[in-house]
Amino acid sequence: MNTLIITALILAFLGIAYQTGSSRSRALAGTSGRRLHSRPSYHGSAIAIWTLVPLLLVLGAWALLDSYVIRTFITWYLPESLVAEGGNALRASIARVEALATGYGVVGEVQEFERTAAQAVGRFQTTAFLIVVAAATTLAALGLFYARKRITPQFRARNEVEGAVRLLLLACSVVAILTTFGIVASLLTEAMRFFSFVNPLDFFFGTVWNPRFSTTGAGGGGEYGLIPLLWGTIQITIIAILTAVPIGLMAAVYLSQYAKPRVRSVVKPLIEVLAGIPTIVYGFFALVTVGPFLASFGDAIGVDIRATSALTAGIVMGVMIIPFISSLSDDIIRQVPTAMRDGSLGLGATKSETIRRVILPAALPGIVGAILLAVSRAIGETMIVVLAAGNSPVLRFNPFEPTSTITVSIVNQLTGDSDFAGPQSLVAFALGLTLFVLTLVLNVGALYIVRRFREQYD
Amino acid sequence: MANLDSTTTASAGTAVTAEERRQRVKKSLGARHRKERLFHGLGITAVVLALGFVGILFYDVLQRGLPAFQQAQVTVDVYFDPEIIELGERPVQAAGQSPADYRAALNAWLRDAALANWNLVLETSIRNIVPEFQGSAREIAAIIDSSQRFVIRDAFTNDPSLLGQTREFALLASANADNWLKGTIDRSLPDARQQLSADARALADDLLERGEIRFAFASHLFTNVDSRSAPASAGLAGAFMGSLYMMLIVIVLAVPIGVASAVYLEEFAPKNRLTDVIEITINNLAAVPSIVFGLLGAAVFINYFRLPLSAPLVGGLVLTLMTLPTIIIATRSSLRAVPPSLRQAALGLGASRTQMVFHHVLPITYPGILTAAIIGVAQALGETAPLLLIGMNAFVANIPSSPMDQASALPVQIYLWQGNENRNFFEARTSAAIIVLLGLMLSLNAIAIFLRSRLEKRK
Amino acid sequence: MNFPHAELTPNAEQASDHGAAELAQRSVRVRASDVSVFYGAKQALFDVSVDIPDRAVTAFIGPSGCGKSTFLRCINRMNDTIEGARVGGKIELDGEDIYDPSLDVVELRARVGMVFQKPNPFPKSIFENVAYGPRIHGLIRTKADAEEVVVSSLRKAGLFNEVKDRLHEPGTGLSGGQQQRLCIARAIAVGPEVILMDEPCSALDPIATAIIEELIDELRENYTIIIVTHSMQQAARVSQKTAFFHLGNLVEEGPTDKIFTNPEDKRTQDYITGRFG
Amino acid sequence: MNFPHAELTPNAEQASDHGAAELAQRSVRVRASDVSVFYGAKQALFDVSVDIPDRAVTAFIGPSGCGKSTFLRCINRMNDTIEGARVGGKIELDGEDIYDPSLDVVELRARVGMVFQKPNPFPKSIFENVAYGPRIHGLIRTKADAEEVVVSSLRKAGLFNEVKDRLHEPGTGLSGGQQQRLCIARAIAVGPEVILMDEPCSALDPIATAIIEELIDELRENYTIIIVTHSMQQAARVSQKTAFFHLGNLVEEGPTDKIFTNPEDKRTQDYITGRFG
Amino acid sequence: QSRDTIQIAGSSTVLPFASIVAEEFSAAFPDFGTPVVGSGGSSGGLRQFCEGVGENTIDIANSSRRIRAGEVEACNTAGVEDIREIQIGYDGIVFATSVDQGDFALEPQHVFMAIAAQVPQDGEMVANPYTNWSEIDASLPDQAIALAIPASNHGTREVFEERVVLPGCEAAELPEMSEEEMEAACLAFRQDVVVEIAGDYTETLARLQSNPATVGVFGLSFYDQNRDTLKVATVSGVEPSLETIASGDYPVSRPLFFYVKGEHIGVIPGIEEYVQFFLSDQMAGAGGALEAAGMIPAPAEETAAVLEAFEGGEALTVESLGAE
Ligand SMILES: Nc1ncnc2c1ncn2[C@@H]1O[C@H](COP(=O)(O)OP(=O)(O)OP(=O)(O)O)[C@@H](O)[C@H]1O
Ligand SMILES: Nc1ncnc2c1ncn2[C@@H]1O[C@H](COP(=O)(O)OP(=O)(O)OP(=O)(O)O)[C@@H](O)[C@H]1O
Ligand SMILES: [Mg+2]
Ligand SMILES: [Mg+2]
Repeated sequence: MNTLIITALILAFLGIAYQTGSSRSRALAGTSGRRLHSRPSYHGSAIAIWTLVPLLLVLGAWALLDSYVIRTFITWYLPESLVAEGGNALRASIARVEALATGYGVVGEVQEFERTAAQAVGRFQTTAFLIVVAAATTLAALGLFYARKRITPQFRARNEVEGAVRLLLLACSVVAILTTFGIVASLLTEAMRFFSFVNPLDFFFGTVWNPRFSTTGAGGGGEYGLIPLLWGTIQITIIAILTAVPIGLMAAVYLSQYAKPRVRSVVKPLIEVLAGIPTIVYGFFALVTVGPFLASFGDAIGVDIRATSALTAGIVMGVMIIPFISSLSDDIIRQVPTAMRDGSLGLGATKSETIRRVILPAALPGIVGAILLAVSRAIGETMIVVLAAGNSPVLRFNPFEPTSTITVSIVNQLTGDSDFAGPQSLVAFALGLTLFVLTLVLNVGALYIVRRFREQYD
Repeated sequence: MANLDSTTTASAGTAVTAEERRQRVKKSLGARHRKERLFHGLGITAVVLALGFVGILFYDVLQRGLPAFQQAQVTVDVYFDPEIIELGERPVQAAGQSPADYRAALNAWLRDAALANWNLVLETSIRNIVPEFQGSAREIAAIIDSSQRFVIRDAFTNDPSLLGQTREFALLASANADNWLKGTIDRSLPDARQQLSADARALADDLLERGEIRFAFASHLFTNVDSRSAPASAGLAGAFMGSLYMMLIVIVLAVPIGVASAVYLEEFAPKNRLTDVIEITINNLAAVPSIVFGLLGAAVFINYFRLPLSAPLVGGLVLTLMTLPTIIIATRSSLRAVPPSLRQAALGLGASRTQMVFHHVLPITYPGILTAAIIGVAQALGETAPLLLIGMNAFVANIPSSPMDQASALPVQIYLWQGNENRNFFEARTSAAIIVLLGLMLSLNAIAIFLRSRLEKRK
Repeated sequence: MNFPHAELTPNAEQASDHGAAELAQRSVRVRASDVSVFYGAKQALFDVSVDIPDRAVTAFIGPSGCGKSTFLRCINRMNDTIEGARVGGKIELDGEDIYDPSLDVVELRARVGMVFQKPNPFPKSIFENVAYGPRIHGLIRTKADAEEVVVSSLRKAGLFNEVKDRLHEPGTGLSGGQQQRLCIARAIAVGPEVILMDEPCSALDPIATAIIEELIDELRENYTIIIVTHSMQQAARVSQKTAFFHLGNLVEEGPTDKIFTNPEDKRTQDYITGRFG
Repeated sequence: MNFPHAELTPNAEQASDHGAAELAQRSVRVRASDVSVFYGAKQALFDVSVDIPDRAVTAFIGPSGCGKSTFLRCINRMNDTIEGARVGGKIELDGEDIYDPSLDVVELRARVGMVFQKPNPFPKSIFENVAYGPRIHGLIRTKADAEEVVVSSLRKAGLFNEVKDRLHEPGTGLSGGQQQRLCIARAIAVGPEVILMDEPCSALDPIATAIIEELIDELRENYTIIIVTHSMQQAARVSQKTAFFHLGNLVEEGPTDKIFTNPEDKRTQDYITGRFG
Repeated sequence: QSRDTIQIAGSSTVLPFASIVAEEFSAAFPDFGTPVVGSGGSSGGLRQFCEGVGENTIDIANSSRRIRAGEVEACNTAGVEDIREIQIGYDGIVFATSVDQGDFALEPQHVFMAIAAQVPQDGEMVANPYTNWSEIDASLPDQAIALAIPASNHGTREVFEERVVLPGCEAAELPEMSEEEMEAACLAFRQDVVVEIAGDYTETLARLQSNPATVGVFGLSFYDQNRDTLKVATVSGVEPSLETIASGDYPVSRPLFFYVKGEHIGVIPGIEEYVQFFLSDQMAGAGGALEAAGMIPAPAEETAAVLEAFEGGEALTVESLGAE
């Protein structure tokens, strides 16, 4: 009902405002004989903006305050003893009153004060709603009249509407910044709490990761050295890159330089399917298929490869990021001016010589940018490593052995059974922050490289 | 000029004569062409490898998951024995009765119905089929999925007139019986290592032989919600709907916001520090591990904005933030591909920048934007980690009817099932869930490709 | 070796009808005073001052990179769209400073239309291509209005007969010359006072070029036209006034026949005699 | 209006030294017979037959889109790199059919070098740009070899003095004219017999153009040069033989001074007198 | 409209039991929605539990360990003061190998000798020299040592250390040293043969399949469901089973809990009923549904006491925790 009225209100104002704007501007154009600066529809939209913004502001404010006001109102009708006591009982009786007021009814005896309160609330809600609607209507009407008065043939309604559109677009792109702020803020306080338990130096330079389960309760216990996790992350990322770069790059080269357009149009989306597969599926694939395969392969050639190891996780992660590298590189390689390619072919170079010596070097900065994006993606990947790397946060250099990464430790520490108020789980936030900074540095680097690359052609 | 000429000819001549040069070029050719073929071969290998991974992945998942789409079902004539089901009339709402009071009365009746011995109803019905079976009630219960008693109960509460009647039901066999009959568990193992007792196994075999147990398409996989107590009846409906809601939210929020930011950055933003910061921020967000978005979601949407726990709404919002960078980056690159001549044509005619963007640039970028949206939504659809922190990695036994209801999601369901101890049974189910997820993803892609070709044709 | 140009240039002959005297009669439509343009730190144009006469064709010639396009783009402020471009000096259209902050650039561009080197029709139907401009400027309301504008513009651009049966097919499906005429029709449809053309024929074949040149000759009855061209022959054929640019400077300007027969500056002479360029 | 070209073209004068008689003495280096080219279904060249004389500059002129570049690219089979391009007819280099399947296109391109319209140095150092060709063809083995080839090629291209101090800086940092000379040096370094140039000066300013033209004049002592140009003046200045293309047909060919003073075909006449193009 | 389903989160060990109860609860109480049971570990559950009071916080946190004093403090500062502790039963922890391997009759000492980084030899601590179980004790199979133990984020790890490693360490008679050094020496594991599993038991199982010689640590219910591939080891001569664990004969088990937010009782419908239903005989009691699912029921009188304390509104405080 209320939503219906409000929707009707909004639609009515929208229609009236728009109509006013467009017809008035048209009429003015007719009488004054001057050409309108903006088309009537812009005048209409401008007025609609002036009308709807105050309207929505009032309604929005009410939506935020509504329940708080009603609850406060109910407490006036409740016995003082109950209000003074507060807590559960109060909340429960407020809920009962609200249930009565909405006509939903409650189970059991209805007390007198509850009944009166409910009736009062019913009346109050109606009045409050009417007041809000009246206020919204008045403001909207004021906005409408103000905007209407401004209409002249010269009035730049289009510029105003476009200004509003631009503002909206800007607001959208600021979401990314807000998200970043949000992330930093939500990580920082908790990370600081962690550092009140553990010396940052021990964290950043420690070589042992063993956030032991403290049997004695909160606090203390364990070592929180970042280095093994960092190394694990780097190791897996390197393996992933070693898997993905040759395959991805060669695929990109093939698709952009050798393949017929038809082949390309089929193969490219097929490879891109790899990017859309949920990481958990990769995790499984690693755990039940790739890992055992690598282990038995290792047996066959006499190398001890563990089923879950840096190698397993790295290879599967590499498969996942192949399309990142192949698709991006494909685009970048195709951006290399054909003049460059023709120059080399014209000198008598073979296709592969041209690719290796001219095209790839020319596209290199862009490819590096693509790889860096893939790297950050690999660094941030969790699920594959959780399932495939074997969770062994020990500083080891053999890729056939299990390892662990920062992201895995974040998940483990955050979702395990350890004390959430203790360093065992707070460390996750410090790890998150570290990772954030790590990828930030990578991305600034990527941006720098991409910038330089762009300058090269023009 | 002549001077320069003679010296240069001489210097060129010192190294090689034309003929000699030609010979040298000829000599190097063999090796160069071999390298060329090798390089070409490497390219093909790379493509084949990449496609091979796609193929293996699909083969692997299909091969594991397909059996789960078949399930053993027992056809039973159930007699609603009034002796066992001792229940009064189903209450009706009296005039003037408050809705709350009516609900209380109805609930009391339903609770009584719940407490009736439905297992016994089932047991007698089974014994009617195999009168010679001498085993205990336990054995019979062991081969019927424990949720099935609710199936007949619900049939009864919906239609109390069934009392004293007989009706045929196709009941799900239990997970263990299904394993046994399908042979996913080694039939030669000794009793101690079997999940079913010898009697129960014999009963299952007997029923199969009589044709009372048949393998049927496991449609409940799509209509039921998850279940812990009755594994065989566990389905994906709840998770599927949860994922669907989140997808809708991502489409409704992330796509417009992402496209709007991309448009702003590419078409309007002055090149200044702020734009640089936004650009780096966006690229960086693309790399932030997804679980961090979960932390953010918990802090912002749940603790600050007080949105409900486990709700697809919150999940959708978190995934929106997570996929925004992907959509922005992809959209920007397709905006960049719009030829400048088109922009100039519009501006030259006196279109404003906004008009240029909305009338000319965006319409021809639709296919690219569509691709961007698909990539983003696909990423959101497959994400698990951030849902962990906003209560969505939960066991939810309801199909959500709105984005504010508690729900699970497909990848979460996969995660929960893969950890289920009834491994023989859930191994296939997990893969089946993956197949459903991949199916959703591929149909999304197919729709995109279809739309894209339509849009491109329209041009 | 002798170039037999003089004997074989009937168009040039015809062009010379509009001599200095005739030009002087015409009012000045666009007046540029001391226009300088910078791209970032690089100065592309140095204190250019020139008057553009009404209802005549003015040609800008000069070697590549001399700033012809840059100057042309100043006249409808298309340079605003280039990151880092700054314009100094003053350009007046009918006595109004077009760089006045209170002036709406959109309005300006409606008055000063532009046709580009490469035909760039919108990927829409022929009809929509032409109707677009009038529509955004609020010049048409009804469908009939639109039809009228489209037909008359296409007619003026000499394209109507060729496309009348396929007005609703995409404009991108036309041949190069047709596309360029479509672009001219599109520009005309807005009802501009000045039309700027930046090498409008350089992507066209000779036959299409000839048609466009004829069209320009007709259009000058109603519009002020400025054309940039790298072909001196073309300048001689179509223009009444010519301005010669070199390395960002306006070296010489004047009636076309004077510039081509009796240039004052050594550089102009060198250029038109083919010593460079 | 009179074009004072004839009086003001000393280069053209000089070019006319190489008359028909002189050309006839030279042996034929490249002979094309009935060459047709198709891009997909579209035929871009129709039965072109022409002989290219040794150690002379042959110019291809004609309006835009007439197939000059297409024909040029046939001569070192650069058309092979274009999807859907098919070549019919026969082209012989020193009597050898270059479309013979047994012929190695890599070897051919080492013998027939190419310089493009827009200077396209590789994003490598100047030194590497020049050494690239000889290196891939196995012509240089030692560092000293490389240095010798690079220096002598840069000298021949008249660039050495300008860049000798920065041989290891990127070639993309040079000015347009220098870049184009670098591309010429790069082509020379492989020791080609024929050099193809597709509008090598169209992106350059007049001064750079003059330098390149001078260079071409020097190079023809040792190389067979074919140049595509849209500037008749340039053709007149640098070439000894000229071929005029129109709409995919070779309309007329012959000694440059003949083509420019006494063309046989009406279309040639129209074109060189500026009636179109 | 306020939330009308109970929201639960926490330990993944308790998750299956809580899910079963949730399902049965909604079947038995049609007026309440099915509770939503989230996982995320005891820590994650308690973290959400202690975010504060209100609809957007959970009502119940499952935990496979007791809440810690620090967590109670954090709860209290966030306004959650009425924390009711419910102990629901025990989780048995077993050692198992692949079914085709030798029989293990483990003693705590064996495990310690296999797992420790350093072992005592002639009164000295030396780097662990054992590569084969039979080297530790002739009664053990002649099989390479490999162990898959829970990672330190698992509650099971604590039990494993407390009930197996530390007793084993004591029995191994380490040379004289300070208590701290002693604990460190006891709990320092070698990295070459030990794999720490951070995920769930399926991962441990996968590990056993890839290296069949591995001895893995599982929950009793998991072993029970996978008897076709797993073979259980006895500890101190006792075979793990519901009976031996409930009676306390089998040493390795841990209590399971959940914590109820008192403030939500009466606001969110059904919390009280849920707790009562959970502790009822048909669920947590002997022979109940949870026993069938692998939880070891607590003795009836213990359960009764817990329920009484809950209904009496007995809230947990930092002091009451510290007192133990
Ligand atoms: N967007 C730009 N940024 C930087 N410099 C520019 C830009 N556009 C043009 N220039 C430079 O300004 C100068 C004049 O360029 P302009 O395009 O006006 O020349 P033009 O006379 O039109 O040449 P052309 O005949 O090749 O079109 C040139 O040196 C050019 O490099
Ligand atoms: N890759 C291609 N695909 C299809 N058609 C082409 C291709 N390249 C050229 N053409 C067409 O072939 C014809 C001849 O083109 P070509 O490039 O040879 O002309 P040109 O004489 O070099 O012109 P310009 O002076 O503009 O360079 C033109 O009509 C052109 O549109
Ligand atoms: Mg220009
Ligand atoms: Mg060309």
